[in-house]
Amino acid sequence: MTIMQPVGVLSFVALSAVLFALGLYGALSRRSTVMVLMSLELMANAININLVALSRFSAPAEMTGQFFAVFSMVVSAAEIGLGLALVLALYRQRKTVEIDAMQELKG
Amino acid sequence: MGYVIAIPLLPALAFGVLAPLSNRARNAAIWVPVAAVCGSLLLSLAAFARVWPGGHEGEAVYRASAVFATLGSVNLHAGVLLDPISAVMLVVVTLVGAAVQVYSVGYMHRDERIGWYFAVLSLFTAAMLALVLSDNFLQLYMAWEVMGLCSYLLIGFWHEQEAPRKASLKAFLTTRVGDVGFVLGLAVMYATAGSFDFAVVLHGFTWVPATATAVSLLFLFGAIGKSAQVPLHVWLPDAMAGPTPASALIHAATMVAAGVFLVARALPIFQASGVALTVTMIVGVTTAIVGGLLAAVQHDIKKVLAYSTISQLGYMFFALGAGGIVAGIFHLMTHAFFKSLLFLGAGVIIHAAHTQDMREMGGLAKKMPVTTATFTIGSLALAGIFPFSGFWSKDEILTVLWTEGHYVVFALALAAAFVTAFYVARLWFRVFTGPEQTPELAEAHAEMLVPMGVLAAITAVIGFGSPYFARFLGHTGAWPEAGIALTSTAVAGLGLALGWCAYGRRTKVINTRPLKERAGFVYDALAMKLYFDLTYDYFIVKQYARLADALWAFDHTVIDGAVNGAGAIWKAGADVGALFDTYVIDGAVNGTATLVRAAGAKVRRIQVGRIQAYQGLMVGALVLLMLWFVVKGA
Amino acid sequence: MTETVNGAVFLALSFATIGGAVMMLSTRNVVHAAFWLLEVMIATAGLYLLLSAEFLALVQVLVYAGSVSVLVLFTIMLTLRRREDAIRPFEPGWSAGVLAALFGGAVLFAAERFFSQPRPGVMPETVPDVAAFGEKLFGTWAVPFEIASLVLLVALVGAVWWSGGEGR
Amino acid sequence: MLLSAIVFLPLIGAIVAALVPKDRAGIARWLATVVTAVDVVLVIFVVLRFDVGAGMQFVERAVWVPQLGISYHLGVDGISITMLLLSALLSLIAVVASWKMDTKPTTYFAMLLLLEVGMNGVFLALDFVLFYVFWELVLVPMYFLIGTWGGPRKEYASIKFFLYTLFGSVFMLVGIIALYLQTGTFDMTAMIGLGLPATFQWWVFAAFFLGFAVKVPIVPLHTWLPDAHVEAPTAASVLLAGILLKMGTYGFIRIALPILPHAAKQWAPFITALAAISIVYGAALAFAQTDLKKLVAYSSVSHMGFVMLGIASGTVEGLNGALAVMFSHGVVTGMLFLIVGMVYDRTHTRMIEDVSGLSSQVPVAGGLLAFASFASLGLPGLSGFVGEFLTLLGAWKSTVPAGWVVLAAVGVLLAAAYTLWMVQRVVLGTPSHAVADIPDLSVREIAILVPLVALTLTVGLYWNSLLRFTDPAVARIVALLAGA
Repeated sequence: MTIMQPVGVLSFVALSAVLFALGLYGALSRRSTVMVLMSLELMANAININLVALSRFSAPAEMTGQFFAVFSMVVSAAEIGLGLALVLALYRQRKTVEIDAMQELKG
Repeated sequence: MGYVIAIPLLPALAFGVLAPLSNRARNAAIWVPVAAVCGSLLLSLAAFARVWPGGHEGEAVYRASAVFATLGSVNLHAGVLLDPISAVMLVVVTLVGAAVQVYSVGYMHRDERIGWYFAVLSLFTAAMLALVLSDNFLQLYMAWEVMGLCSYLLIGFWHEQEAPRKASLKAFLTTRVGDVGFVLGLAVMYATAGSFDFAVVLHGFTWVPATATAVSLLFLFGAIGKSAQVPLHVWLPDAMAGPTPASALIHAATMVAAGVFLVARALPIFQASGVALTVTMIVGVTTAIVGGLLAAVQHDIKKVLAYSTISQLGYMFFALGAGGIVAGIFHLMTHAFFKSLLFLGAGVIIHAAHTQDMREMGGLAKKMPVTTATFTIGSLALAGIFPFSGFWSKDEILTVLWTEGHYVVFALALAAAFVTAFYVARLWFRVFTGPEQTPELAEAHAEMLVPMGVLAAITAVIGFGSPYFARFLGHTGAWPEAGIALTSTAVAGLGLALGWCAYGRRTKVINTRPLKERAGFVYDALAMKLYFDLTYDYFIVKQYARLADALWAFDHTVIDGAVNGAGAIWKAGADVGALFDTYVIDGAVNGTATLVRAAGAKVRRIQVGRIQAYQGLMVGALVLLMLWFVVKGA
Repeated sequence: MTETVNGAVFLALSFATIGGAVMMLSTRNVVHAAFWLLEVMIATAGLYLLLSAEFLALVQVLVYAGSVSVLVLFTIMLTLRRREDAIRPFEPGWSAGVLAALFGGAVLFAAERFFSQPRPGVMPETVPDVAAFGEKLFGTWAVPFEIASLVLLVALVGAVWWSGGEGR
Repeated sequence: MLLSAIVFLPLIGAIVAALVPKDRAGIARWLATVVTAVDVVLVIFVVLRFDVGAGMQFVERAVWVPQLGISYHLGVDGISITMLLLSALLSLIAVVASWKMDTKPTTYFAMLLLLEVGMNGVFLALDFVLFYVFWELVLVPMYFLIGTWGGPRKEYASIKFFLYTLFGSVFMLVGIIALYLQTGTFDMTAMIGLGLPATFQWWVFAAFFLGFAVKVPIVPLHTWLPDAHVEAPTAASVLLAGILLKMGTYGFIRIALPILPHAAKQWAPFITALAAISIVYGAALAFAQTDLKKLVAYSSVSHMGFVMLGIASGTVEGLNGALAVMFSHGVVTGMLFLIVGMVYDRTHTRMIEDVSGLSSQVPVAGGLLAFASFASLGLPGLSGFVGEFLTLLGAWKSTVPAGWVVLAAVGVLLAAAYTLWMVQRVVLGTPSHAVADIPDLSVREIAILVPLVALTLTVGLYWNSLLRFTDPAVARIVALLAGA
């Protein structure tokens, strides 16, 4: 297997999985809310790659994956917008962006 | 004949008009209910005339009904049934009702809420009329409950004071105990016969003895509550906290007699059972004696009359238990007249003497001739002295007992008659003879005296109608037998004589202590109302309150605690997950050397990093799920 | 006729994405992390080009690289009281790492199973162009697209409302 | 389109109300009033055009997700029409009762309107997915109504309410999915009379039972109710007691009985037992309360026990009675909560020991409270009696153990005990310090109580005013039960 050999769909999926796992690790471990949100973006990104790649390899004419990716992007853009607004609101209230500051759900 | 429907509707309309008004407008409009009940009285007399010369019970002269509920194939009716019994009851209820309302105009004229008083009185009259006219047991029950409401409202009429408030609650709840039985009786009846209509369940359905016993005993339980029979009699004496005319109408003449009316109506079912008749008789005779004995030790004039009512209702019950429907209903009627007469008289006496305690009364005969005369007529009727109405009806009851062969009950009934005569004498001599204790005694106004006069006149003459009454109800009537009449008169005379010996010969205020000391524990027991109230209060009311409190504690500690506990366990699970995270996984990675330091740093995280702990759990579960799918797929 | 993806280009791009992600998570400076995220996004756009999704690549650059990163940077700047606060303590999060690794491994394993016959990197040739993409977007997918734009609008309003002036 | 309009008109109102500037609360208030009033008019129109003999009417059906057999399916029959009327009317009353709300009024009215969407939707939906969506939709505004406008322990109460009901609805969802997998459709009407396997029915019924029982609530799943009621603002209490509780029993009648008739019979003795225990237990607990709202809340537990008793009986009388209790309890308890709220607005206390002598100081309020109390304890001639009596009749007639029916009948007595004990201390007597100088009800307050009083009297005096709608529908369900 040489470097120049054509790449199959599995490679894309694998890449996506690794990226997703990295994002997951970040989302679970970081205590800065901003970092958590960034990690979430990473995960969303990984999924988009997956969508596009699978669509390209299986049914390129339909482009369903691409459309889904578009919608997914919209949603994640909305999500990060809201998330960051939330961070700002949190910061104004608690003067910190630590995730520990959000304990309303603590019983 | 359509006007029969108007008989209960007139007072109902009066209530409908008065109830939404403001207090002041209501007070100005009390002529509305008085006019309504007078109208009902006239219509009732017309209806009675139409039924004359009578016939068998259930043979309707007029019947009308309308469907008010449809359940599958069953229709529930509201209707009127005019037959001899209901015609009699109509006249009794409207006559006493009219007398009481006219009397109340004088008696209550200074009360701030007289309008409300008249409104409730009207509602009561409407309900009672709907009850006696009812052509089915469901409507009867509904009217029965509405009467309970009116009774509650009138007993607690002066609710600013503690005693009426408590008495009203006690009355409603005690009668409602009986009503539970009544409702279940209705349920059994419906499940068995599929209807509530008299025409079906009384005359068109063959009862199996077992279900007949169930239905009739449950009905009897309801009647025991409403008619204040032992053991549910405790509410009636307390109910005297209400206005006296209301006591006359509701707690003497009409509502409490509804239980008797119910048993009389349902008598075919009782007869199908057999056992139920015996039970009715036992309840009645027990009540007659207990009520009489308790009446003999009361000092409050209204309570004497209340226990007397209980006792007399017992009379009606054992009359019915012996199968003497004519005797029972006749006694109901005569008792309604003379007892309401006595209550109205007691109202005048209380107004004049400014007390209800007989020990503080005396010598009223000289200053209040009209009251004395009418009250004396009522007393003699109650004691069963010829020619007043009580003599005739009591005699009929005794005759029924004798001819049906209930000799033990006959003897007990005579004993009850003796006690009755005794307490009547005790009451009369204490109030009307002896030294005057109240200055400025004066006779009452005409609007109070006229109704009393009317009732007294009826009491004096109605007994002579005894044989015709029986024929009116479709039975054979006869004049009293000499033997029984003489026996009962002799017993009553003995009772009066004993009363005179004990209370009539005094010249100064009597001291009751010697009697108390001689009677010893018997007197104590009677003074404590035979411990019924204490027993109920301690064993039922207090224990229920304790049970309720205990259940409440149970609810918010155990049940709610279990719920909150489940939440806590879930939370603890998350904490354990975090601990596991801290000690096991981290420990394995960092090695035991750094364990203590890491733990110190991470203990903080147990408390705070909860969102991500949940996320972690979620992902962990997802991993497991995926692995399972992969393994399964492979 | 089929097309292929050049292995070398793919390798380079995936190195850029994964490397960027690793750097983003390993740096202790939040500002640096934001820039590494930007790098990952741009590399992803390259991957999209490789998959002949030109429009997506464009959107990726515009939305993520352009706006989101700026948004993130703004937030970081707004919430930092001192410059030194950008440096965060090292947070290894071992358990999270284990979990993520397990998850990633599981996905890889599953993918490997699922695509049991690794086909050569051959992909169908018929690739619609951006014009076709646009036609479909505003034809078949018009309604969802409008809804998506509404979602975005609502989110924007919400974000403004939340992050808006004092007194809330 | 009529039913869709009834359901979604409040949604439009809610969106617009939420967009109203905060300092223009008056607009939101009037908007909410007009929208709910129009809804009431539409519902009355439906009631007038309703053919009592026919089954589902005003049916609307549209394809939604055909691949999964999900459709947009609305319809109204004799069971839902009474609830629909109650829901629309109580929503209007809740809005008018909140006239003086000054904490975030625009959001508040938007929430009330959103709540009405969910409530109307639940009673009209004939597709399980739609039903579930509306069912869950109800939770959200109620959560916020309690959590934002509630009393001192609002956080605890709202979260408890939310988690409890969510817990229940998860089981319901499981039931729905199981039914879907078995039948391949989400259409409720299509699932009736399929003769599903007995064991399957038993398990699905169990899932639905848990889901609905929390909502009813049946002892021992009731502890969210007093907390939620006590902390909720008046209007939310009214809707909670008046409508939300009925969703559970409505679910039993609409879903559990017709679709799972065989299981319903198997479960009947168990439900009867729980119902009788609920009746007595709720009554005893109500007796022990010192807080007026808690007393009314526990009385709801007791009354809903009668509904369950009627449902378990599976007879014409019992089911008609259950529907009558549902209607009457909505009206009467609504009235009780409204009056308690009005008294609270004036005295700032709900403690029974602090309030007395209402009838002397404020005769209208005291009189109406007494009226509602008597309706609640089941006085004949008022609506409460109809259902209580019919459920007892039905339960006795059915095959369920008679002992439980006797216990339930004792509940009638206990209801009188706690109600009159409350009336005696609160309405009667001499005015206490807190009551000393309070004004009587305003015209607006009387105006919202009058329709409820009128309904109480109408249903109580002429039972067929309600039963004419329910009876034919009940007959169909009883036929299904008989066939199982």
